[in-house]
Amino acid sequence: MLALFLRDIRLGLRAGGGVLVGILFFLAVIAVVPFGVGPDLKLLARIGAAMLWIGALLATLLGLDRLFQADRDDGSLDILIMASERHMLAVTVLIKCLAHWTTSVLPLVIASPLLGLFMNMEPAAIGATTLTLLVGTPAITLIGAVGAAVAVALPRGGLLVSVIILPLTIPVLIFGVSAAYGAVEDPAPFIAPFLILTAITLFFAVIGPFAAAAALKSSAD
Amino acid sequence: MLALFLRDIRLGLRAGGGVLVGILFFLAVIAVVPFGVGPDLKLLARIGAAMLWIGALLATLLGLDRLFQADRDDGSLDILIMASERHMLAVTVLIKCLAHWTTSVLPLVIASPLLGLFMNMEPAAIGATTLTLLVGTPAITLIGAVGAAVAVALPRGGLLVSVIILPLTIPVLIFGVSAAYGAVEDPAPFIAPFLILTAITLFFAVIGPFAAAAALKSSAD
Amino acid sequence: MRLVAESLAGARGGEVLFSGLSFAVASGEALVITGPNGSGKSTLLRIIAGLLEKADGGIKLENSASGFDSLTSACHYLGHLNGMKPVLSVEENLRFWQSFNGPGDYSLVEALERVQLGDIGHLPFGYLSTGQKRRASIARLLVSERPVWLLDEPTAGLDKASEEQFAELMREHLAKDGIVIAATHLPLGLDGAQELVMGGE
Amino acid sequence: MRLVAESLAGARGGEVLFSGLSFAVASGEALVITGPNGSGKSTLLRIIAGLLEKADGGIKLENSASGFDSLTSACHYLGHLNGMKPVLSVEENLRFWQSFNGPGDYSLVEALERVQLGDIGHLPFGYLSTGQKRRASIARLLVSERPVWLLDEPTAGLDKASEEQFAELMREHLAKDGIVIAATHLPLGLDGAQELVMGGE
Amino acid sequence: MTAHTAFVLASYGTSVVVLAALIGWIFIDQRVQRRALQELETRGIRRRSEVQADNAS
Amino acid sequence: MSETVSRTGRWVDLANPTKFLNFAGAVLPWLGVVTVLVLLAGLWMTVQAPDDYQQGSTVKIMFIHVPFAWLSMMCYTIMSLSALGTLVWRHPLADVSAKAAAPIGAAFTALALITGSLWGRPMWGTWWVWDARLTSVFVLFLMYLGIIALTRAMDDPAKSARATAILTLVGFINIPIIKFSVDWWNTLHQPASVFRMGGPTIDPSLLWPLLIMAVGFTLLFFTLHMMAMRNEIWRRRVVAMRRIAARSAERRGTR
Ligand code: HEM
Ligand SMILES: Nc1ncnc2c1ncn2[C@@H]1O[C@H](COP(=O)(O)OP(=O)(O)OP(=O)(O)O)[C@@H](O)[C@H]1O
Ligand SMILES: Nc1ncnc2c1ncn2[C@@H]1O[C@H](COP(=O)(O)OP(=O)(O)OP(=O)(O)O)[C@@H](O)[C@H]1O
Ligand SMILES: [Mg+2]
Ligand SMILES: [Mg+2]
Repeated sequence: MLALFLRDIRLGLRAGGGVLVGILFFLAVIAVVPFGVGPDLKLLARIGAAMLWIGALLATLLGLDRLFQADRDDGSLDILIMASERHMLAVTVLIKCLAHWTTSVLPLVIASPLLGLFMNMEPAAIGATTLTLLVGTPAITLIGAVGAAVAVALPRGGLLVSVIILPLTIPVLIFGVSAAYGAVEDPAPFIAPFLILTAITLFFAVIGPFAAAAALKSSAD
Repeated sequence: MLALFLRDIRLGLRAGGGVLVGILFFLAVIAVVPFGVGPDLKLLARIGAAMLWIGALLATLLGLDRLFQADRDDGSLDILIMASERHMLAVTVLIKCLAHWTTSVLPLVIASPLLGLFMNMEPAAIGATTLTLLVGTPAITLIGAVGAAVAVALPRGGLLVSVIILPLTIPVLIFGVSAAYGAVEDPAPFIAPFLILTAITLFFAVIGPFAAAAALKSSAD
Repeated sequence: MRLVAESLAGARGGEVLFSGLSFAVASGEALVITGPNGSGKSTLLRIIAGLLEKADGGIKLENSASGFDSLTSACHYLGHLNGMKPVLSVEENLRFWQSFNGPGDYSLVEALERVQLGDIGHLPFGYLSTGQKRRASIARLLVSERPVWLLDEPTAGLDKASEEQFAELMREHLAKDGIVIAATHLPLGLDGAQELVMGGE
Repeated sequence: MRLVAESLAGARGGEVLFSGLSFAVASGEALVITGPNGSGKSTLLRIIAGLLEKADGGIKLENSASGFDSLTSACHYLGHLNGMKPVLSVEENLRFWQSFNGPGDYSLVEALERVQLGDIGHLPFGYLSTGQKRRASIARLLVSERPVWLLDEPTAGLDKASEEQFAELMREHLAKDGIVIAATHLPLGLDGAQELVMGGE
Repeated sequence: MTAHTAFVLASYGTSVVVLAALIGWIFIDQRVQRRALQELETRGIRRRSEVQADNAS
Repeated sequence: MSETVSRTGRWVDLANPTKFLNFAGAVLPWLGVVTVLVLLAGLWMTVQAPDDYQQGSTVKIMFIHVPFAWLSMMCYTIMSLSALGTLVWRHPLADVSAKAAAPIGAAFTALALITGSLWGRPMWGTWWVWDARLTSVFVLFLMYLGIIALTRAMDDPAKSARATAILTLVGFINIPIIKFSVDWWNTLHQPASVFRMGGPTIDPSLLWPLLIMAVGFTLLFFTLHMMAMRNEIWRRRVVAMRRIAARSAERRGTR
């Protein structure tokens, strides 16, 4: 299992520019928003957390559709599926998601404090947003894995996978953003939405891999 | 050449689920935004143009990296390159970009007025945004094509590609958004950024295919 | 150990390709599947591997060796695709499959030696020639232990010498009480193998 | 028409695979390239096709037929990959290549008939079996006209009957003053072909 | 008041249009499939499952 | 599907597509007639119903808006049950039911959105707000369309069946969110007033037409669903027969 994790990490770093594409896209999102809302720094600070979350959500979608497709195209997927008695397929999926998250999403989370500065956010808000991103983005990857598995047989699933995933990620976004706000604005709570966010991630850490594994198994032909 | 265009259109539609998916994708992206920034209609109207542009950028990037890779993986690319005496390779690239744009981006441009309504934008802003999208998104596809071609040539060059290519798309995004704002907000100009946007697209319509063709030719091995 | 199929049927896209197929292969025996293109050889192998639903009938492994409870878990499947990543080196690829599928009779270095790739294990898999790629994926069968080998046109692209080498590997596997089931158009050099001719309705 | 190579050298990843290779193939003649895995057969074919830079020497087509000015434009290349899209039907794939590469002696329907795929042209290419896929890509050679055919292990995966059929197609092409250059491990059934053995240093 | 009536009429109107389109599509689809089945049957093609068990249609 | 079938109590018989076709052929004419009658009665009662003292004549929109909203959720529930049927019992009709229901559900959801919007303009002064109820219905609409796109994107029904089923089930989370969104978040939208603990709070003069219309549209849904399922079964037969025709022709050619 560690071997699979290492292999996928290596592939992610060596083959694709996944890491940087994500960060740069993220940067593009953050760079464009000020043009929209104008130079009003207060307003920027207010929507900062939301924009970071939306940017991270959209950046995660990049490359997610190839999560299983690449393995299918070179025949590895068959062997991974056949090994499902030694390594439960759901666990295999979970490991692959972890590797994808580590190579493509974690860099975003690490870059987000810097972008928070660009958006003129307060330190507390930046910290809270980074924390919620760290806790919440795995859920997006896990939901995405279901979409990627469902569409694995389609050679160009990019848009379709995103369409399938996006509606399901909305709760993650809602609670992520509201926890981030809760940390700065007084009446709003931080702990409650943060715990719900954690719960969502844990929930999808259980449900996602099983659903994706079922979809993968039925995709073999 | 028409045959190539039709083939790529067909591939895009059949494998990805059709035009509907492009529009759906946009709908999903836009539906996500209010969850992040909250249901404040004024604010939504202000960031509307920026969000539409970001959605379009994402849709263009999704799948663009496979523009030539898919052809390389099944061997078609060799044959396309060998035919470069009958059909100049740069023209082939241009046609492929056109097909990609038509299947993945054009539906978004067509759907954008509807989404503008959802975002509570003014009619003038909606019209301006649609117009800038129509004129500006081809540039993103063309820039991306260069990146995709370089990535095919250097299987481990992914990082390089994103560093070189994505920053180039940011000016497109910025001029696009500021032109869209120029149309509604008074002090900001519309014509100037719009003309620059047009110039960028034309520039890359000439440079992009040649650069991509050169990269592809050297990629064959 | 015996692999037994009883009136097995296979379908593709809703259409039955073969039905009423019965055979039994015991330890140390080989089954060679032949037949024209499109007769369902690959389909049959994928059904045995558990990658495709059978349309009807049954297939099972009797008295299987310890550790291999189900048929699927006892099988190595070598299809048309090699299951290797072009950007990783041959050794990295094999080391991954070894730790994923469990160890076998051969170490990594020995396996590479056996398929004559000893000195190019450090090259990225994508740089190999067709035959070398195929040999590298044959090495995957050696680094993890599985009693049943399912081979789909294993020798496509191999030169004469490698073909002979591979026949030797299969004979060794059979001598260790293994089972080999191979779909092929080319003679494999296995004496005394059962032959199953498909598509001869 | 004559295809002439003079002291040609090919390199892969900075390493010279062969050098000083000279041969000449005239209209109506075939050249069969053999040799062990990794000896550079595919490399040579890709150099002739213009897909790879030669390391040294020269190769050209003399007195070429009208309309085929350069060597590359006179070549059909059939590599290991089929160059077809799995989601499009066989007919759609072939029709695309026909209109992209220009017409040939056979119409689409005739070409499909010649490779015995007449009635499954409407199926998506991805649904075909290995041998059927290979036959479909052989049909690509028929729908557009090119005097020189470069074939890399063309018969891998074909059954006996299709192999014979394909030999017949090659003989026809030669009879029409074409040139066939094929890298292979299997006998192709071409009498009187020149043979070039690689890697025999 | 009249303005309100316009909204009521508009909502009933769109409902009728959308439902009519849905129903129309289903009827057209029905005609197409029936025709195709009849055409195939006159060509004498039978499904294998009509001979054996009927599964997965 | 499951509803129609369990009402007859012979669902084991109907498991077979051929039997289902016969059953549908016998039942559909009657079902159609009853649907038309109930809908006509509902419309007549709608016209007769008094205007609301607060909302004026716009309250008439309720008689279609609310049934459409209910049906949009019911249809997704039926699709989820069918998805279970596909995944757990591998029932051949379950996938047909899910695939046939999706476009109908999408149409009803679109109508709930449109009529709600048309009601919101005079009542709330805006066509659209991004509140929890409205947005979750909008997300439901997106999911219908996503499912339709997925079923159309794969040409092999056997392959798309399980994929779509999994997606449908994962998306079911949205249904409770829609239902309880008015309770969990404060929104502009009306809280439940018909199906709630302690009985309905609507005036009977409005409740009755609403219920009759709801029954009428539900019947309409089942009629259309059954017809669409029949079409789908036929479509699959046509595809299978075309393939067989092609294959047997090929065999003849090869020999
Ligand atoms: C686009 C806008 C709208 C959407 C998407 C929408 C959606 C829904 C949904 C999903 C239900 C069913 C709730 C349930 O069964 O618990 C519902 C019921 C209802 N809606 Fe709307 N609605 C919209 C606008 C409006 C407006 C503007 C009004 C009136 C001012 C309204 C009044 C009602 C009423 C009275 C019910 C019945 C509640 C009950 O008895 O349970 N809706 N709507
Ligand atoms: N994914 C698929 N969907 C539908 N039909 C398929 C699919 N894959 C294969 N088929 C069909 O099933 C039949 C058998 O294919 P299979 O690959 O088993 O043949 P094979 O005996 O291995 O042939 P070959 O010798 O060419 O490898 C072929 O007619 C093919 O068209
Ligand atoms: N892209 C590449 N980069 C570097 N080296 C390569 C590349 N492709 C092939 N090689 C090396 O070049 C050599 C010759 O490869 P080639 O494919 O020409 O062999 P071949 O004669 O066709 O063998 P086979 O019979 O296996 O097809 C091999 O040793 C291979 O490792
Ligand atoms: Mg096969
Ligand atoms: Mg070779």
